[in-house]
This record gives sequence, structure tokens and C-alpha cells, in this order.
Amino acid sequence: MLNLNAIESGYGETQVLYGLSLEAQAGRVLAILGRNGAGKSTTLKAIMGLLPLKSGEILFEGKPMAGQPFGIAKSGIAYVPETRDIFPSLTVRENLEIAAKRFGGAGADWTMERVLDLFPRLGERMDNGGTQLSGGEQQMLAIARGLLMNPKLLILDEPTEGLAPIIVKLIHDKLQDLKAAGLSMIIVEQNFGFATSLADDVVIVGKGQIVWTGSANDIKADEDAQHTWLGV
Amino acid sequence: EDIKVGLLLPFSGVYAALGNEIEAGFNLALEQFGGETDATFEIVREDTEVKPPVALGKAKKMILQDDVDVIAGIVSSGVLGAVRDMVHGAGVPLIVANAGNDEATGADCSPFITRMSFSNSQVNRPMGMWMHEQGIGKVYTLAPDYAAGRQMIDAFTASFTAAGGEVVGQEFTPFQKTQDFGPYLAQAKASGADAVYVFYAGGEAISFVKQYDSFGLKAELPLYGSGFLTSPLYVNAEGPAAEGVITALHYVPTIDSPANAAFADAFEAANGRVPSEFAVQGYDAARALIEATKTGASDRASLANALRSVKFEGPRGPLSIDPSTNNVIQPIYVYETVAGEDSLTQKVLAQLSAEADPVNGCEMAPVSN
Amino acid sequence: MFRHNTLRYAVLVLLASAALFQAFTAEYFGLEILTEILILAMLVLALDIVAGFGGMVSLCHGALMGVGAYAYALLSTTAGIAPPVAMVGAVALTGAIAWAIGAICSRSHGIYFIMATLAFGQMAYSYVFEAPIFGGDDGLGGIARLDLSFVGIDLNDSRSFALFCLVVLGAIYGVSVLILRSGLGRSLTGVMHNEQRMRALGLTVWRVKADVFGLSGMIAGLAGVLAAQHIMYISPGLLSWTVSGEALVVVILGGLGTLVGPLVGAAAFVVLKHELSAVTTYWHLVVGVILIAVVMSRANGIFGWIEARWGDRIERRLSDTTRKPEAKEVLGDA
Amino acid sequence: MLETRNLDKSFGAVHVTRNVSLKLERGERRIILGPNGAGKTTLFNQLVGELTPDSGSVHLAGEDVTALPVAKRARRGLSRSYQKNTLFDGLTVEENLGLATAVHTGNATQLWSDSLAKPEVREIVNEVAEQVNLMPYIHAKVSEISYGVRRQLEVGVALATRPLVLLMDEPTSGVGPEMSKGFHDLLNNLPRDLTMLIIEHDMDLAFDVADTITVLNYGEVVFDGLPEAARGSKLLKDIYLGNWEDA
Amino acid sequence: MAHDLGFWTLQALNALQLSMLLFLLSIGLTVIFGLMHFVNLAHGSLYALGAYFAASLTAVGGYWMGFFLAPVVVAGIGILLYSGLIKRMRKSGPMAQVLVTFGLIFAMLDLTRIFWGDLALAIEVPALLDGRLAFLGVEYPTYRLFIIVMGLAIFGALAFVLGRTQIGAMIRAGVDNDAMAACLGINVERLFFMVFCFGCALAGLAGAVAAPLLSVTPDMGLQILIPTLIVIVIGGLGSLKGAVAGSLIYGFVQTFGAVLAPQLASVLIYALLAAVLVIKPVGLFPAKG
Ligand SMILES: Nc1ncnc2c1ncn2[C@@H]1O[C@H](COP(=O)(O)OP(=O)(O)OP(=O)(O)O)[C@@H](O)[C@H]1O
Ligand SMILES: Nc1ncnc2c1ncn2[C@@H]1O[C@H](COP(=O)(O)OP(=O)(O)OP(=O)(O)O)[C@@H](O)[C@H]1O
Ligand SMILES: [Mg+2]
Ligand SMILES: [Mg+2]
Repeated sequence: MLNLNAIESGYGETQVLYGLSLEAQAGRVLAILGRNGAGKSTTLKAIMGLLPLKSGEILFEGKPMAGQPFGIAKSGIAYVPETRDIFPSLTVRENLEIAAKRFGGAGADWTMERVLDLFPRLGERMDNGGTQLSGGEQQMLAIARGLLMNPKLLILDEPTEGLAPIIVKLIHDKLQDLKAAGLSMIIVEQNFGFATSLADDVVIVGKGQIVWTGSANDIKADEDAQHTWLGV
Repeated sequence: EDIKVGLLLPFSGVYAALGNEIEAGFNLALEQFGGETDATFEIVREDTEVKPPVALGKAKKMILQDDVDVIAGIVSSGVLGAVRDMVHGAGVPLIVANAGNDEATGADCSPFITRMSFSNSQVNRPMGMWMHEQGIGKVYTLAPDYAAGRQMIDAFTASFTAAGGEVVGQEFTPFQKTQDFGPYLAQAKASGADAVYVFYAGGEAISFVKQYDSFGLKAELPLYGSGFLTSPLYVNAEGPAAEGVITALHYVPTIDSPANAAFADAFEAANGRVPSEFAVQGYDAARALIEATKTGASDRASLANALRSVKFEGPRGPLSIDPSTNNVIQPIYVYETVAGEDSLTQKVLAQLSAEADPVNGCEMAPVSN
Repeated sequence: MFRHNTLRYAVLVLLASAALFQAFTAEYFGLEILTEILILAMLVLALDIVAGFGGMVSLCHGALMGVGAYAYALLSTTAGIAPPVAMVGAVALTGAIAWAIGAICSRSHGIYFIMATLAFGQMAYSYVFEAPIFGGDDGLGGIARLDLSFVGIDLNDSRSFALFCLVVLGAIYGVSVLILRSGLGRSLTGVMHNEQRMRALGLTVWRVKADVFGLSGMIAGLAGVLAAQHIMYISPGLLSWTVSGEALVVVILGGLGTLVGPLVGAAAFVVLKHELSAVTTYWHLVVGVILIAVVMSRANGIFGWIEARWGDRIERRLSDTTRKPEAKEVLGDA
Repeated sequence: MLETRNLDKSFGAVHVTRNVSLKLERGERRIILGPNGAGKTTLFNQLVGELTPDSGSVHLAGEDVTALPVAKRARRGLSRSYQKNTLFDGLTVEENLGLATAVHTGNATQLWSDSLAKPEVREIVNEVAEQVNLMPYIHAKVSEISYGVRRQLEVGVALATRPLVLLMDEPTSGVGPEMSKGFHDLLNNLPRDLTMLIIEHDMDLAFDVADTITVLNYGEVVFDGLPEAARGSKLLKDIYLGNWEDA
Repeated sequence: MAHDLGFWTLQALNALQLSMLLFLLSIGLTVIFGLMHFVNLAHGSLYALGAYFAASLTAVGGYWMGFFLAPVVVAGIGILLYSGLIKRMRKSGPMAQVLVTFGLIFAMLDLTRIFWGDLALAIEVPALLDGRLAFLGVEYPTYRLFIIVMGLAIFGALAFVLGRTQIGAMIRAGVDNDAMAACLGINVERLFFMVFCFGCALAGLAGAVAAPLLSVTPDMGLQILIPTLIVIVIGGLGSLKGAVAGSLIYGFVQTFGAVLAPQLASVLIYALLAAVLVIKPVGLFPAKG
């Protein structure tokens, strides 16, 4: 579904990714793991067109990706960034409404009602300003916004950060449902248990390159790799 | 004899149009009368930007570095105030071609400063008497809130009340910050006056006259003023709104005299527009300089001295310099703006006789012979 | 936080030499221009301190300069106080007013701060324009220069006055650098980057802002005093917002927050203006196009552009040992 | 050391803290748990003075500080870290820590001398940088370090003020397992008399370091007691933990 | 003051008229400024251009040609500015924007002088709107009433578009965080381009509307800049409500200040501005966030 071929990218002068390649397969969940600062978020930003590629290419459904972020989003990719990026000048409702799109994702047909069912907390705050929400509420909003786009590929950067355990479990279950329905996903997580119980495939990023590839079960078994690359 | 003339005028900023007009008049006079004298003239031109400090810097440059023999020009009174001490101290003759502040030929007068334009009270004082003679008893006045505005109105008020009239209301509007005169017009209307007397110039004059008309005040409350209000430079922009406005000034392009006809025709031929009072001021400034050189004066001291006693018949009529103030003595014309064949024109209603300003504290050595 | 580097020193030396050369060789008008540059340089230094290092972009520095000028003029002429004392008085008064403005505006940021300072500047302008003791539109003349004849210097001579201004500017520059490098200067930068956090760390933010604004105001006031002495005549136009606006343009043109840049900017702006206005009355157009061109070069002003091009290269060649470790070496070592 | 009495705060119709009374002894380490939006951060904001409570009072070291502004409370030894990074983005890690240190060592308003050059400042900066593992990044600008590293710096800046009472808002969120472990060590190495109030969603950490636990729900204190009691609490499981162990 | 009711009605209408003129101008600026975070100090110059084009077009094809075409021409200039300059400047800091738009002010000032000369121009009020209407017991110039009505109409239309349609939310989202907005599939660049052109057109319209009332001079753009900035700062950046409130406050303070406290007239509005910012450092009705 999504292929990164030897991409190099970074911030201005600072290069962060050094020939990173990976593949996310349709209908499967790929977890990207790695230490703080390894380049996980940078990889996601490169996918979304938020950072320029110095070299390499990114293919989505076999075709080269559109250059601009809005074009990339329109081809059916939803992105939930680690910094959440809720729009402060918009109310919770508006934050959700401008995201509501149908990009033909498999499985779910997310509507406003459905996401509010999932996160009732948001329903109670519909007319609050986006950044008046608590940290965790903002995280829910960011995820809800991603779901409402009904994408073909859902990219989540640390979706459980700052969430209460009960919500983490909830999200875990929902993502599991989505996976069952055939939605493709990429997840970056620090929560090892969460990531590996959801993912089919796992890659580990270290210093801007893929240093380990395998299945979720492989990494659960490979304590050595866990220790070397993740410091678990 | 080569005489170096510094032309100190605004060529940018709000008064750029006046600077251009004065320069055009100045050049025209050099062309027409330059042959009458043996002197030749070399012009150094500087832009004051209508900023007193800038103008002072330029004046200093002319005096200290370019070594000019005489300076002519100066549109704003602020600029004149700024350069006054400099030219006085350096002993460089200055022919003022516009700035009308009373002090320049009053308390701050100088044997080196000769004014060929007008003084603020000179153009407004006669109107006080004349309007009272026309049977107007109560007047409301308006002018921008700065030195010139206050002097013009004060001179009018003094002579109008001396003649027996009453000023029933007076307002000074923030200078160059007022674009909408609506609030003041409503005030004037409610004041119970028989007429309104104002001083406005340039863009403010255009806005004022048009807004005055749009409120329908002209019929019930005739508009009078200092003649700058309906200067030929702006009157076409004012359009029909200016019709019927009666004002007084030291020059009107329709003055019926051979000297004026010659000037107006030549000016129109050269510039494609009717000359304004500013043009004639530039014209007469150059004339005065030429007249002075005809006496043989050629350096700073002798030019200053000679300028103080020039006398000639110009487009505005007979002109002379009052030796006790160095201000020009000239007739004042009351005129009405009326519709002409294809544009607005000026109908002279009265020619008020030439009068010297009071000395106003001016003390200076008499002209030496 | 302010740092000198080789390039900055080099430019400083270059500027100082050029100024000295001009001071000793120029004719009358050349000296006038030099003095104009030096005084403008003082004003823009004052502005760069608050705007470039504290994020307080002020549109009242022109007015502050005017306050200094008028205070000096009134103290030395109307009140008849000796020039040196009048100078100190004028600078102190301007500083106090600036401190108060800084304190009052300390809660505003960005464009709101700009407009709040504009409001105070315009109030001062209107007051000076309309109050009778200030001479209104016609201004005040007859202002005396400082008398240094007891050390054998006649400031009424253009050359001496230009050199005097150069010395004062040098002193102001030195003091500015000291202030910016001090604890107060660092706190100011902290406030610019994150005011909320500075407060949470225990800093009384408004005091820091007011103090720095007051110091900057004193510099602006001194510039005003010297401007009054230079032209020996003052008018309300000195306080108009366009003077502040122009100063701001000069600071940005030179390079905001570089201290050296605004000096370059002042020289460039004044020279450009005079050269162009001698050629055409449409010099605004040319200046405008140049401003646009500078910005389009995507640099932090003229000096920022120089620094981006050559700063690093010079630095590296001169001091290979002190090179910072590059970010990618750091990456992932944790 | 730190006490609140009947703190109450609403935003319009939303009642975010209801009658919250807490009391921390000197040296106590208390963890605050609660669902998202329970009012934990809002409580912090009231403690440090960034928000004024509608009613109730805050006491620091026995003194009512409710009316004091943020900076004054900070100078009395109250320090906090933010849930959302609040750093000096254009400055380096060293400068970030330096600013924090300068204020409480009295160097922040000196007119002639550089605060960062002062030995007492340098010493604390280096010490804190070691404590939160930031030595490798010491000269990097904040805008150049990754999110997780910034989270560490966030804690570092709060620590560098050498507080009496330290409030930390989700200090380990976004930080990897390795660094989380480092955080345990850090807490264990901090002086025992430092009073701490920590908001956390990481249960391992919470139960590991807490002397006491407070649970907030809809702005109300619904549990206040020892970790063991919290572990067994049905209420906590219902509103907060869910069946967390199997996630 | 012993003035009758008619006098106060007249003054209130004057105040309203001034407010609406300022509103036309400030709404464009606040949209560009508050929504795009773009510091367009050249907005006043666009207003001046609007007036000049209206004057020229009126000479060719009568008032209504100027009225309708001048905003279009100014929007065209906006397109040029946007693609030539603004687009590249959008992400540079506010300081660079101040500088570049200051450069534009300088350049446009002289360009108008070169093309139209230093002399002031003026245009006549169209026959349709000439004269006065009896209204609430007073006679008021029809053209001024026209300005009031038009201001209110544009306010209504904008309130609808920005508040009730998705476009408003999309613009605000783009401003808050253009990268994230783009990640939601919003073409931020195109949106901003349209907003900018629309703001320019409104400035042109304001110029065209003001031209018959005032005189058209090269420095009219610079003169109006400060009042416009005061309006949007008092009201709070980026909000429609703020622009309206700011305009009304400015209009009424200016008008009644001139009547009731003429000595203070020029200081009053600045004192008010300072007071507002001391009490509410981000204006009265800032956009959220
Ligand atoms: N804006 C930036 N400018 C320069 N360098 C950056 C920038 N953002 C990140 N980096 C660098 O890029 C590297 C990778 O950062 P990235 O955010 O991708 O890490 P990550 O794997 O997502 O870590 P984390 O788990 O902490 O979020 C980091 O070492 C960081 O120093
Ligand atoms: N300024 C505000 N205006 C309106 N509501 C607000 C404001 N600030 C916070 N709230 C609301 O108050 C509630 C409590 O927020 P708070 O940030 O304290 O939660 P929290 O317990 O820290 O949650 P989390 O664990 O998700 O960070 C939230 O529901 C939030 O929406
Ligand atoms: Mg990351
Ligand atoms: Mg929180």
C-alpha cells in the first residue's frame, strides 16, 4: 500500500533520515518503534509531505505520492500527529467538522455521531475552544479527527500519550475493530505492549534507518532486539 | 555677474503640488524678464519634504557648501521658522514665496527675509470688514488647528468684530487628521450664524467644500473664507460644490489687467493649466530678484538690501515691499467661484486696497542707500 | 542572547573607520550626513534592544527621542539650566517616561504592543503639537550645543560635533552590549521566547520589561538631545509616528536583534535617502523597491544576509577547534 | 507544606474543580490520578497561580498564597513542569536550564554581569543536565531536539529552580521506556525532603514512587489514600483503570 | 449644550457613516492580518489605489463603472502582490512582513504620484445618490446613507460566510496551523490567496466609496492606516465582531469627541486605545485562540 524507498530527509541543514525504507501492506497494521529521537515522527512527517525529500521516493498504492500535504491527505491518508495540533481558534465541533471527509477507507464509516459515541467526553465539550480541552481530551479529539476523514491509511503518532488507561484500552479495542474491518494503519508508539498487541508487522528505527524488521510476534519474542533497540 | 540661487521648495510630501507650482512661476519669470538684467542665474534646487529639520539641513547646505547668494521658496511656515535663524545669522537674503506666518514679518523679522507672497492676517483682515459691509452679522468659523489656521481666523475675527459683527462659534479641527467634517458642519448649522467663514487648503479644502455642499448648507448658510479654499489649483476637483463660495485672496487668475493677462497666458501655454496664487508668488519672487539685480546688487548683503525696496507692477497689481516689515504690500481681491464655459472660474467682486501690516514687534535696521 | 563574533567585530571596525574617515575628510554637508547617521544609529540601537532582544516592537521611540529633544530644549532655553545638567535631566525624564510606558504596555504583545506604544507616542505628539509652551507647529529654535570649550573643543564646529556624536554612539554601543549580556539581558531574551515560563520560574516579568524599556528610552532620549543640539531647532514632526516607523524599518533593514546590523542599516538608509533625493523626488519608490528586495532575499536584513553567507565560513576558518558538534552526531546517543 | 482548602473553579457551565482540599506534608510524594479532563492540570494551574480559583485557598509552607502572582509563588519555592512543553524554543538546552537557575539564584536582573557565567549557575545547570540525561544535547537548540527529549528538558527546567515543592504534569508521557526507567532513578535520587505532586498516567511509575495517591473525577476528589488501597479500589478501576493490565 | 434632538441624530448618523467607512477598510485588513497573520501595512495604499482607480474610471465611464471596477482592479493588484511577494513572505516572521509592506507603501505612494500627479483629485457623487433624504427628522446626504447601508450589508454577508459556512472554519484552521490543515486535505495556499484578494477588493471598494466624499491624494493611504489599525486592535484581531465594534467605537468617539471635547479631539482616540489595551491586552473581541 505504502512504500518508502531509501528516503533521506530532515530539517533544513540537519539530516535525520538516512536511506530509510519500509513497506506498509494493505489491510495490515505496521508499528514503527524506536527510541526517543530515533526519527519515527520524522518518517511520518516525510510521508505526509511536511518535510522535503532529499532523495528516495514514496509510493502510495503503487503511484508516486502527490507533493503537497493537502494532496497527500486527499489521496486518502489521515495523520494524527504526536503534538495533536488541535486548532485553537476552532471549537471542538468545528475541529471535527472540517475533518469530516470520505476518502474511501475500508471498514468504518465514521460520522460525527459515531466518534462522539466513542469519546463521549468530547460531546460534553462541543462548543469549547479546541485548546481549552485537557491534554487527554485533545488526544481524543485528534484521533477522532483522523477517524472522521475515513481514510484508506490511518497514521497515528503516539496515540496513547497522556490518556488514562481506560481510554487506552478503549482505543485499543476500536483500532482492533478497524483492523478487523481491513483498514491499513501505521502506528508509532512508546507503549510497547499496546503497539505489539495491535500490529501485524513491526519495524524499528534507529538513527534514521531501519534496524530491525519482523512480525509483532517476532519482536515480542526477541528480547535481545527489544533491549538493544528499544531499551525495554 | 553670476548669481547663485537656492530654490528651497517641497517637491515631495503633502505640499509637492505647491512646490511645483511655485517653481513653474519662478522659471517663467526668469524666462520673461531675465533679459532685463545683466545678471545670470544659476539655480540649486532642494526638496524640503515639508519637514523643518530636513529643510534646515538643506538650507545649511546651500549656505555653507553651495555658497548661494540668495535663497527663494519656502512653502510651510514651520520650515520658515526653522531656517529663519540660519539665514539671518549667515546674512543670506531669503525671498519667501509662500509661507505666511505673521511673525516672519513681525517679531521674527529680519533684514534678510523679504516676503513676496502674503501674510496670514493680510489676506483675512480685509474680509472681516467687507463681510460686515455686506450685512452679515453673525459668523461661525472653522479652520485646521495649527498656527496658520489660527492666525488666519484670528485676523478675520479681529476685523469682523471691530466692524461690529459677532462670531457665534469657532472650531479648530485637528490638522491633517480630519477628513470627515460632518460633525463640525452640524455644529455650524446649529449655531445660528448667518454665514460660515473658514480657512482650509489642499485636500482638506476639497473635502470641506464638497461636504459642505452635500449637507445642503450652502443655501441657508453661505460659505465664505480665505481664498485658498477655492484656489484654482483645487477648484476643479471641488466641482459644482464650489459654486457661489465667496473668498478673498491676493491673486485671482481673472484679474483684468495687461500684466495679468500676459502672465496667465504664458503660464497656461507653458503648463497647460490656469495659474494659481502659488504660481504668481513664484513668478513675483523671481521678478523681485531680477529687479534687485537691476540696481547692481550681486552679493548677499547688497541683494538683501536691494530686495527690501523693490517695486513693480505684477499680475496682482502694484507691488511694493514695506521697509519696516519686509512684507509685500498688495491689493486683496474678493471673488466668487462661478461656473464658466467649461470649468469653474472666478468672478472678482471687489478689489480691496493695499494695506501694510502693522509692525507687530518687528525691529530692524532701515534700508541703507 | 547577544554574542560578538569575528564578523561582527570586523563590521564594527569597518564602520568606525569609515565614520572616522568621513569625519576628517568630509565637507560641511558630508559631516551633516554623518551626524545624522550617528544620531539615527543611537535611536535604532535603542529600538533594537527592546525589539530585537525583548520582542517589544515599539512605535513610540521616535516620540521618546522627541521628548528628549523637547525636554532639553525647554530646560536649556526657557528654564535656563546649564546644558550638561539639562542633558542629564532630559535623559532621565525620557527614561522615566519610557519606563512607565514599558510597565503599562507590559501585558500586551505583538501588534497590540506596537499599537499601545503608538498610542502613547501619538498622545505625546498631539500634546507637543497643541500645547503653547512647545511652540506648536512652528517648533522651537535657538537651542545651544554642549559647551566643551574648557577642554578646547568647540562643538559648534560641524566636525567636532560629528566626532562627539561618534564617541557618544560608541559609548552607547558598549553599554548596550553590557546590558544585553547581563543577567537582565538574558532574562529579557527568556521573556521574549516564553513569557509564561519565565513567570513560572519566578521572574517578575513586567519589571524586566519596564526596566529594559526605560534603559532603551534613555538612549532614545540622548539621541533626541543630540538631535536638538545638532539641528538647533526642533519641531513636533520629530515625535511623529513616521519617525518611529522609519527607525523600525532601519532596524529590520539592518538586521533585527544583531545590534551591529541596525548600525549598518542606519548608514545605508541615510546615505541612500540623500543620494536618491538628490537625483529624484520619487526616491521613496526606489527605497521601497530596495526594501522589498532585501526582504525577498529571505535574510534577516542586510547584516543577517551577510552573516548567513559569510559568518559561518569565517568563523569556521578562524576557530576550527570550538566548532559545535553537529546535530546528527548528537542524535540518538542518549 | 502545600495545602488547598475547598478550591473551586468553573469555566462557564463547566465545573472543573469541586471543593478540592489536599494536604501535602514536607517530603511527601503524592500522585494524582484521574480520567482525562478530570481537572488535574486545572488544579495545578490554580496551585501555581496561573488560574485564580473561584473560591477556596492555597497555602504554601503554612502561608496563604492565594492572592500571590505566579512569580512570587515561584520564588517561594513552588515549581512546576507543564503537560504541554513550555520551553524557550529558540534557545539551547543549556540556556533553558540557565534561565531557570538564574532567577532563583538572584542573577536574573543583574545589570552588568552575565548570569550563565556565574559558577553557582553553571554548577546547577550541569547537575540538572546530568540528572535528566540532557548532557549530550546541552548545546542543541530546543527546536532541534525530538519531542521525547523535550519532555525531559521540561522536567529539567522545573528542577533547576531547586524548589521546595515540585509539581509535575505527566513528566513521562512521550518518553520512551528507557528514559522512563531513568526517571524512576531520578526520583529516587532527588532529596527526600522535596515535596512532590505528580500527575501520571503510567501506573507502574505511579504505584512505584507514590507515598499517597489522590484520584480526581469530574473535578472532585474521589479517593485519597495509600497506593495499596488505591490498587484495590473498585471505583478507580471503574472510572480510570479499566482492565488496564491486559492492554 | 442646547442642541435639539435633530442635531444629535445628525451627529449619530455622521458617526455611523464614519464607522462604516472604517469598517469596510478594517475588515479586509483584519481578515488578512488576523486570519493569515500577515502584517499588510500596505492595506491603506490599496485603499488609495481604489480611490484613484475609481476617479480615473469615473472619468471614463461614470461613477458606477468606478464603483464596480475599482475593487476588481485592486483585487487584480492583490493577485500580483500575492504571487510576486506575499506568497513567499507568508511564513517569514512579522518583521520581514512589516519591512516588505513598508516598502510597498513607499513604492505605491510614489507610483500614484507618477501616474496621477501631486494634485488632489475628486469625483462627483452619482446622480442617483445625490441630494438628501429626510430621515428621522433630519435631512441627511443620500450618499452617506448609502455608505451606512452598504457597510451593514457587507457586515451581514461576511458574518454569514465566516460564521455559518465551512470556509470560515477552514481559514481559521489554516491560520492556526497550516501544516495540520493541509494534512486534513485543505488547500491552504489557495484559500489564503482568495482571502487576500478579497481583502484587497474590499480595500479598493472602500477607496472607491470614499472618493466622492473626500479628496483623493497620494498620502490618503498613509493617513487612513493608523485609524484602521486602531480599529482592528481595539476590536481584537481577526474577528468580524471586533472590526465592527472597533469601527463603531472609533466613529462615535471621533465624532462626539469633536463635538463635545474639541480640545481633546486628537488625543481622545489614542487615550481610548491605550486604555483598552491596558484593560484588555488583546482587544475587546479577539478571535479565539
Ligand atoms: N525541527 C527540527 N529541527 C532540527 N532537528 C530536528 C527537528 N525536529 C526533530 N529533529 C531531530 O530529528 C531527530 C528525530 O526526531 P523525531 O521527532 O523524528 O524522533 P522520534 O523518533 O519521533 O522521537 P520521540 O519518540 O521523542 O518523539 C531528533 O534527534 C531531533 O534532534
Ligand atoms: N479555559 C478553559 N475553558 C473551558 N474549559 C476548560 C478550560 N480549561 C480546561 N477546561 C476543561 O476543564 C476540564 C479539566 O481540564 P484539565 O486540563 O484540568 O484536565 P486533566 O485532568 O489535566 O486531563 P488530562 O489527563 O487529559 O490532561 C476539561 O474538561 C477541559 O475541557
Ligand atoms: Mg516522535
Ligand atoms: Mg492535564
